[in-house]
Amino acid sequence: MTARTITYRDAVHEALREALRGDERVFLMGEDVGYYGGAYACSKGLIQEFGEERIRDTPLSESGFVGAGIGAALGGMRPIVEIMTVNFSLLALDQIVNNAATLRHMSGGQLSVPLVIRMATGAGRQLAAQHSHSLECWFAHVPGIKVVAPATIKDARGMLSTALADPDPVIIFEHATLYNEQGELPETDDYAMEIESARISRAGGDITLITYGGSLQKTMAAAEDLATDGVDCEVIDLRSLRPIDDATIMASLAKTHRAVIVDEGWRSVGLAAEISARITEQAFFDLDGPVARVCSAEVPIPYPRHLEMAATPQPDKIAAAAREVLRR
Amino acid sequence: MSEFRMPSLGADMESGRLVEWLKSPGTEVERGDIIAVVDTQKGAIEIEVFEDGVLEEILAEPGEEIPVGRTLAYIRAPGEPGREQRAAEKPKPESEAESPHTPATAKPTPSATAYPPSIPGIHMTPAARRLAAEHQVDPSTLKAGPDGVIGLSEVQAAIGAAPTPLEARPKPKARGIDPVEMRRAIAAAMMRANREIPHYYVTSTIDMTPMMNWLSARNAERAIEDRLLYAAPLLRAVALSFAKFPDLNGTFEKGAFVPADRVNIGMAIAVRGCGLITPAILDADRHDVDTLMTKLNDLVKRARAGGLRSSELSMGTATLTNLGDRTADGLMPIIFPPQVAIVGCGQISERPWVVKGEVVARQLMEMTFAGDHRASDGRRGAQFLSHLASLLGKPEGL
Amino acid sequence: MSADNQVSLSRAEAMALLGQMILIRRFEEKCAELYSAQKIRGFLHLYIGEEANAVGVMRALSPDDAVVATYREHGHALARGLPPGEVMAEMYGKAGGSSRGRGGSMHIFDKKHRFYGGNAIVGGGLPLAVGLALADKMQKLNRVTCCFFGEGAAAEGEFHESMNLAALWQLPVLFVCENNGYAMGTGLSRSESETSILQHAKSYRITGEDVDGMDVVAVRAAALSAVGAIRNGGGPRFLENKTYRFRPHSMFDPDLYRQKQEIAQWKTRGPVVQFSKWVIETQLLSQSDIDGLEEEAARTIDEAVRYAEESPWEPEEDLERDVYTPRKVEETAR
Amino acid sequence: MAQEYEKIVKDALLSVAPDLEGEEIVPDETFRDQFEIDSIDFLNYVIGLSKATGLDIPEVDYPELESLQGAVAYLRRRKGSMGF
Repeated sequence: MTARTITYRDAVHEALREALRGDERVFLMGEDVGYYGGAYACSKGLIQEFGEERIRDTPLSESGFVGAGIGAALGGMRPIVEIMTVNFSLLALDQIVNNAATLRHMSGGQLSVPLVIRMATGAGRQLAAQHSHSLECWFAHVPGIKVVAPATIKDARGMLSTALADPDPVIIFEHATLYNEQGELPETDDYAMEIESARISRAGGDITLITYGGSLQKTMAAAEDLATDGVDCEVIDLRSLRPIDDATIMASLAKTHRAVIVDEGWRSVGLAAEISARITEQAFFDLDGPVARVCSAEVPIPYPRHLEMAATPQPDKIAAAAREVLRR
Repeated sequence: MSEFRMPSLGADMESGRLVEWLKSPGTEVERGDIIAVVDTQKGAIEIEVFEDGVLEEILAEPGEEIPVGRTLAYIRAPGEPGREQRAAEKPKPESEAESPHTPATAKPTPSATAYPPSIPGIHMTPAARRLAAEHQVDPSTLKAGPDGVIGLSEVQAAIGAAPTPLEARPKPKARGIDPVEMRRAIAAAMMRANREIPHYYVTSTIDMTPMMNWLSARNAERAIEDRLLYAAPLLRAVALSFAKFPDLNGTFEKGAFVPADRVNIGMAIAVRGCGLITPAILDADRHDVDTLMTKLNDLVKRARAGGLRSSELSMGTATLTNLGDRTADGLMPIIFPPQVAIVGCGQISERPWVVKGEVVARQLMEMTFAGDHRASDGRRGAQFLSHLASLLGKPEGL
Repeated sequence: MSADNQVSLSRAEAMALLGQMILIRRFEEKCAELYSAQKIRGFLHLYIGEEANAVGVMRALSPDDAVVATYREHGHALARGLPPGEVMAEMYGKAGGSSRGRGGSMHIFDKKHRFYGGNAIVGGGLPLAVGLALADKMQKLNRVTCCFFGEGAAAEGEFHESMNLAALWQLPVLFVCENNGYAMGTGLSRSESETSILQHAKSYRITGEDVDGMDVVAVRAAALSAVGAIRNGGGPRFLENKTYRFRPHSMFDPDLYRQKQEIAQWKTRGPVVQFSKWVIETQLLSQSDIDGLEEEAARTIDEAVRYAEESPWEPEEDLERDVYTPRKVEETAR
Repeated sequence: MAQEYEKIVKDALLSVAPDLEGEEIVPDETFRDQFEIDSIDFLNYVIGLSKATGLDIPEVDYPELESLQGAVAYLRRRKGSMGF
């Protein structure tokens, strides 16, 4: 099998293009997805290929066009709605939480909402406190939607088509620092990746580092560092934030007995807290130490580079947390 | 006749205060008529009837606080004959309201009782508790790590289990004996002995007077540093006895006794603050008493200072544990696995003893032989003790 | 009621309009009774007084069209033709309800009738309607999505976003604002700087008209005209129906914010009273016709209550059913 | 003088049990009871005392050496005011 080197952005672009080509019902809608080419250039050139109907620039009306996406999904379409960043998605929370997530259950199973929402998330580009947050957990909190976080080129390429095939709403979080990342993508006829399980990104026996999205690479770097000390880390990329793949986490804990959770969201009441609770519930007697969390500092993400770095998880903090759990 | 009850106007309404009746008894009412006003937490609300008829009887007075569901009045349907007075009905508690849900019974929570409970003051990780339970290790016998925590590694050390690769890696160690490690090793060995070895015990009281007299005479001629302790001839006698009873000298491995081809007697040596260690004096049966005394002295020093050799710790074929002066009269020793025998000696003390029909004061010592019943029987142990006693009775022959 | 209307209204149509309004009125009254008796719980927002709006507009829609309504939607559900028993069972929370009892009075859904709720977030249904219409337009289906909402929704951002999108993309939506004058207890003049909701719509270049929401014939006529324009590709249309609810906002509302005199005045123009009087005067219908409609409504409601009473509760084991689409259903659907 | 005897005794004891450095010694309690001193330790302690003082100490005197107080008294008795 041959592989080619592409960027995360290109992987998203390819996935969009493939989806638009493969299904007439699919259309892309959002702010500046058309002639601008997407805020992160993921949809560059698509409006020329597919036209204004299917590459639909919207006014700055997050609630309006997300709600329209839900309605269009009810009406038989397969919309992909792009929200420029997670911070802007708060303007559409009503539609996501009160409609997309509820309609199936509240209608007694009559309706389903086959909608895909993509949005950029996370810090790392000095965009300060209204463009840098990681609010994945807000959405992962809500039953009725699925939440995924492609951390790799393969997932960026493969998760979209699976999400589109899903009869329920799926939110895809793309960490904004990943778009320029390059990586190998093996050539295949079918890039589709399933979207409900976690992946072991690195196998090891001493400690489990659990993470997702933009923190995966930092966690892998920490694992490399720890390896030079003879610590053999297992790294889990959650991939799916709702549902959470408990089985993979608990199987790893049964082996390593120790866990550090790395989450760019804030520590209080977040995803890391959720995973820690699940470990306590399901793997208590496997634990050989407290579960540690490496999260973002409890501050709005600041603008200067050094403060932004200090506010978010970094490899050295992850490695230090791991050493503490290992009692070393 | 139907009952007109205090209506429920919201799930959060529990009662209402009757403000006024807008119709008086005997008047006709129509479905939809407002017949009363009720004050609620949210303000006054007009209350309607849902049928036609005559307001027959009013059961509540303005100003009364009335729970939801309680009858306020009776309404007689058109054509229905009037009825005599009725006693006011007891209020109907709201909890009787029909509920779609059967009360959920508490689900049994996963039981933690399968594992030993946490011990106050001891920080033991859940995984360590489970492992300890699986290997029947009493958590109170475990020593915590330097950070005060008993983790998997501490339990693994105690049970002698293969540690995880992490713990197997050498760690920088302080010089000398690590009391934690030592306690773990003892715990692990004794746990295994108690778990695996069916012990039997035979006991004799031995007159050590000849021995002590012989030693005193001998030591009196010698410089202090050349003097002997009775431990040395005792060790020689024990070593010679094991040489004579090869079926008690050896190890029990993979379900069978394996006789040893030499006599290496493990000596239980107390290390202050740490516990017992049992390094062996190799080929103890081949050394004379003076040499054994030297070796014993050397062994004790090295045991205390942490300079023992691995062969001394691993090659014992039987063990001698000697309580020594001013301790206790006797003990029931536990075999050091995989060995199959141990001799335990209490203190020597002057006690009454019958010699040729007369009670005399003698230096007596209780000796206990513990044997592994898988390898030998009590009778064999008794023969061993008898032989040992005869050797100790003729110290000059040692 | 104008003479024009008389000409265009057949006897059958008059029977249908009056029959539906009577059914809704009696159904709502029954609901109030059942609520007081604790058979119906949660919030209960009655439509009494506003029946002409749902009934008049629905007469202009075809079964292929879609309806998005509010939490005061029992009347719309009945006018749309949902089985009254299922609507009543939904009020009870029974498994035989339109939404298996999960939604209750505020969330009646029926996919067969393209009845998309039952939305209890004020303004939340408007973007959905825009999306349903967008889907129709993109699939080149000549269908209309009719969206009901109250005047309170005009203060929400979603109202303005939806007006803009529908006009911008020329989507086939019929917006029907049921302006009953009060957002719960806050009068329109106390919440809007521009009290004409139609003006808001017009500012987005949406064509519309003010309608007497107490006159079922006027509502029907306005809806027919608007739907016709939409079907002809005219883009969205807007109706602002001036109406009034005779009952408080919900059952547990002491109605502190309105004058009794005001209510009494509106009641004289009540849609059932007004239309009944008119059909008698114009001899379109007789009193015995009306009595027959009342009897039929009573029978229908009795049956609906019996159906609701007999309907089982959804078993607790099914609590988590339909949070997500079951896997096997999903696979057969593909 | 007593302080010097006490130092000799303590040194002898510490030479066989260095881990007792810094421990409080109860003067009239036996070392055996206080510090788990066994017979081999005791023998070496006596050897230490003997070497430090030049005294030949017969076995029969051993019991007198079992506590700090006893040992100091024994040394004073045996050494008198000979001094060092």
